[in-house]
Amino acid sequence: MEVNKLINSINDAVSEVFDGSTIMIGGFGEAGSPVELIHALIDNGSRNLTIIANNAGNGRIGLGALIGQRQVNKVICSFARSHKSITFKEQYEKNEIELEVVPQGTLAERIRSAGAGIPGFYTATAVGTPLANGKESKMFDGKEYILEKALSADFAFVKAENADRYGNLSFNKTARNFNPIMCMAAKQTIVQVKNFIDVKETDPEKVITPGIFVDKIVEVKNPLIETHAIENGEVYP
Amino acid sequence: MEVNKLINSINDAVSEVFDGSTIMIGGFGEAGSPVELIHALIDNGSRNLTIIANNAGNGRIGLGALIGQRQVNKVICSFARSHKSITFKEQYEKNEIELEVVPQGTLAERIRSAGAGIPGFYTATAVGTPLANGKESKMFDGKEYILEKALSADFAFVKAENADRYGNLSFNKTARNFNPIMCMAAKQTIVQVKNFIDVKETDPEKVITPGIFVDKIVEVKNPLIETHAIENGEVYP
Amino acid sequence: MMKSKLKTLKLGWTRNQIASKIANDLPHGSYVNLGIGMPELVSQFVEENKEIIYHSENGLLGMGPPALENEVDYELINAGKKPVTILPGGSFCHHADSFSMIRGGHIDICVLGAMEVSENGDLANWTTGKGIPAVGGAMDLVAGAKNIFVMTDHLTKYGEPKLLKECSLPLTGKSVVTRVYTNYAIFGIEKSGFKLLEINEDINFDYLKKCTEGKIIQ
Amino acid sequence: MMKSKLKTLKLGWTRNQIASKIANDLPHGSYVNLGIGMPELVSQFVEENKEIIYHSENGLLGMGPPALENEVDYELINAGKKPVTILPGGSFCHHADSFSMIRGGHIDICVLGAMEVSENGDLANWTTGKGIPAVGGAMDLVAGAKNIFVMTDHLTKYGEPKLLKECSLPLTGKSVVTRVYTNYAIFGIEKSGFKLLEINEDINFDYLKKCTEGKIIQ
Repeated sequence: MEVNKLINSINDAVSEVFDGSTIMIGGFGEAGSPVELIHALIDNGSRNLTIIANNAGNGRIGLGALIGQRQVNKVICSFARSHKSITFKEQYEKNEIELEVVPQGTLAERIRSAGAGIPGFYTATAVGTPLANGKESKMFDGKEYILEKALSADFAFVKAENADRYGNLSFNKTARNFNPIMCMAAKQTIVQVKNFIDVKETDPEKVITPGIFVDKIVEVKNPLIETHAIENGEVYP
Repeated sequence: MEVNKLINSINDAVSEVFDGSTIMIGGFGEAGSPVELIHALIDNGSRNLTIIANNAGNGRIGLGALIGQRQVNKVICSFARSHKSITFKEQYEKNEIELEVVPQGTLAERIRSAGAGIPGFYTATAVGTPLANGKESKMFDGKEYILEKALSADFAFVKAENADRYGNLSFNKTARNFNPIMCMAAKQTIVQVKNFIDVKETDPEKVITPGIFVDKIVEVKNPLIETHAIENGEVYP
Repeated sequence: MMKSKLKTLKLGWTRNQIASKIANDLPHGSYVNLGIGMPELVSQFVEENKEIIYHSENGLLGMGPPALENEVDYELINAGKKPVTILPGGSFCHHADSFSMIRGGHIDICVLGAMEVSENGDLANWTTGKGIPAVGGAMDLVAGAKNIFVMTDHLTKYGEPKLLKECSLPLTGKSVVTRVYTNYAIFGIEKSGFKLLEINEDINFDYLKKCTEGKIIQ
Repeated sequence: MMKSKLKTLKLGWTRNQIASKIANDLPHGSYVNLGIGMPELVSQFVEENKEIIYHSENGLLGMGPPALENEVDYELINAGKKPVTILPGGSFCHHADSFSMIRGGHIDICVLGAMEVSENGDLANWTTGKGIPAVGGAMDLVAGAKNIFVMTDHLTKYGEPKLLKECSLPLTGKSVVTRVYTNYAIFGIEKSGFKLLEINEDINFDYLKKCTEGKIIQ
C-alpha cells in the first residue's frame, strides 16, 4: 500500500469543513489564492466561518464570494481595504462581519509559530500603536516587545504549483507567500495543485513544503485568473 | 558596479574575527561543517572565543583543533559527547572550558529567532527537566512552557555547495542543517562554498539562503572529508 | 500656529526630484524596501554605478522593474499587487522568511510615505481612524528595517504641516523614522527634533519653520 | 523491593521481536522518528503492505536504509551521524524547519530508548548526571511528537527495574511517554500507572510485578 493524498473530487476534498470552522486561506492578492477550493466551500455551504488570510477577498469570486454568501463571521487579516474588496466592505460597514487586524509580519509569524509548536513569541512590531492594546509587553535588553500568540486553524486551503502523492509541494513565484506556513498550522491542510507529478520528479533539495504538512491534494489544472475574472464581472456561484 | 561578495583569500575572509568573538559554526557532525574556515581561524589566532554549534568537534581538525589550540572559552551546543570528541573532553574534565547544553531544537529555534528579530519565544521542550532551571515559565491553554531567548553571534561560519556573487546559497543534502539559520543570526556571515556559480545559474525558486543573509564567500573546491581525515590521524595545524 | 491659513503651493522639489535625492542616499549593495505609492519612484533614479537589491515583503528579493504587458504573470507581483519582474540573482521565499528579513534587521533601508511624522521619529501612515483599518506590512517594516526614510509632501493637501511635535493619528511605530525627505527639505531625526540636512533653494528658512510644527534644528 | 537480587536473565522477547511488535503498531502512512540505537531496528520489521515515512531530525524526511558502501555520502547522514539514503519523495530541510515538524506535533510517533520511565510517563534517557551532559534532540522529541514509544530492556544490566514510581535520574520530559515496549511486556501509560497491554508468554504476572517498581494496571 502506498501513501497517496490525492483526492479526485474537489467537493470531497472540503467535505469535512463544518459550521464554525476556522480556515486559513493562502495567497497574497491573487497570487497563490486557492479560488477553486473556496468555491467548493461555497457549494459545501458551511457557515459561521472564521477566515485567516492576508486580504478579505476581491470582487464576487473566491473569498469575496464566500463572504458575499454570508458564510463568514470573522476575518483575521492584515489588509481588508482594497477598491476591489466589495463584499467585505458592504458587511463591515453594516457591522455584519467582524475584523481582526494583524500586522502582516506578525500574522505570518503567528501562523508559523502555531505550526512550529511555539505558543507565543515577542516582537517589536506594533509596540506603541493601537494594535498593541491589551497585549502583554516585556523588556529585552532595554527595548520593549509585545507578546503575540500562535494562530492555528481547523483547515488550511492552499494553492500550489506541483505536488506528488506524499504532498510535497512547490509554488509558482510570489504565489508561495502564506501557503507554506499555513500548511504547517492547520489540523487539516487541503491543497489545490496545478500539476500532480510523479514522485520520481520530486527533487529532495527543492521541496518547499514537505508532505508531512499536507493532508489532501486535489488537481485544478486551469485555475481561474482573478484579474481576468473580475474584469469580466464573473460571479460565483 | 556589481555586488560581489567573493573574497579571494580564506585568511582575509576571517580577518575581522577578534578576541572574545562569539562565532556560530554550521554543520551537524561532519555534514556541512566549514572545516577550512575554522582552520583559517586557527591561523588568525583569535582567542577567548565562544562557539555556538551542534557539536564540540571531532579529532584534531576543524572545531576539535580550534579547541585543541585553546582558542575557545565556551561552547554552546546540544551534544558535546562523542567518542571522537577528544579535545573538548580533555579540557572539560579539567574545568578548562565552559559548556552550555541546549536541546537541539531549542538551539535551532533560538538561532532562527535571532535572525528573525524575535528576542524570545515559549517552548514546551525541557519543561520539568534540569535544563529549565532558572528559566521563566508561562501557561498557555493550561500547559506550561518556558521562555527561551534569541541566540546571536558576531560571526557565522558556514559551508555551502553553491553560491553566486550575491551570496545566494544552496546546500548538499543533510549538510543544510544549521547553516541557513546561522546565516541569519550573525552580524557577519562567512561562507565557504564548493562551487562559486554565475548568477545566471541561480534558480530563484531554489535558493535556500538568500544573499541578504551572507556577507563574504570564499571558494573551497575540495574540502577535507572529516571521516577520512580522522581515520588518517590528520592534525591541524 | 496658523495651520489652516497655509496655502498648498507646489513649491520646492518635484516628486521625481525627491525620489532622486533618496536614490542618491542609497548605498551601493544595500537591501531596500520601497513602500507602495510615491516611494516606488525611487528606483528609477539610482545611478548606473551602483547596485541596489529590492525586497518586496510578499516574498521577493531582487525585484526588477514593473512587468511589461508581455511579461505579466499574475503570480509574480509586488507588495502593491502589481505585476513585476525578478532580476538575475533574485529569489522567492514564504511570508515568514520574508518578514524575518524585515524584523531581523536585514533590510538596510525602507522608504515609506507618511500622514504624520513627529519630531522624535514617530510615524503615522496606516489609518486616519476612519473606514476599514488596514495595516499591511507597515508596522513590521518600521519596527524592523535598519533605516526608515519617509518620503512625503511637506504639507497635507489642506496645507497643514505633516511634521509635528506629536502625531495626532494612530501610530505605525514609535521613534522609528531616521530621515524625512519632503518637497521643501531633508531632515534627519535627532533626539531634539528634525535636524535640517538640506533645504530647497526656493524655500526660505522662516517659511520652512512656519510649515513645520515640530522643532527644527539647524 | 529486592532490586539487587533479580538476575539479568535474557528472558522474554528478543530485541528483534520487540522491534517487530513496535513495527506492527505503526499505522500506514505515519511519520515516525526512530531514536539512535535499539529503536533503529524497528524499520526492518514493517510489513510490506504499509508505508512509513521516517524523519531524521537533522533535516531529512523520507529517510531510507543505511547507505551501502558504494552509496556513502558523508553529507547524507542520519541523526546518529551514520551515512543513510533518501527514498523517492523524501526531502531535506534546515534544522529550524526540521524541529518545527517535531515541536509542532507533526511527527506521529517517536521511538526512543530509556534509562528510566515512571508510572506517570516521565522519561529519563539523556544523562546519568556523570560525564559530559549531552542532550541532542531528545527533549524536543519527547515534548513534541504526538506519541512517545519507549523501547527498552525491562531491567538494567544490573537487574534493576527501569519502570519506576518516580525517575531518579534527570528527566528528559515530564508525562511524555505514551507506550512502553520491553522484553517482558507492553504497557500503555495511564494516569494510574503502567497499563498492561501484552505480556510475553514466558513471563508470569507475579514475576513481572517483581521486576517493575511502578504500579501495573491489568
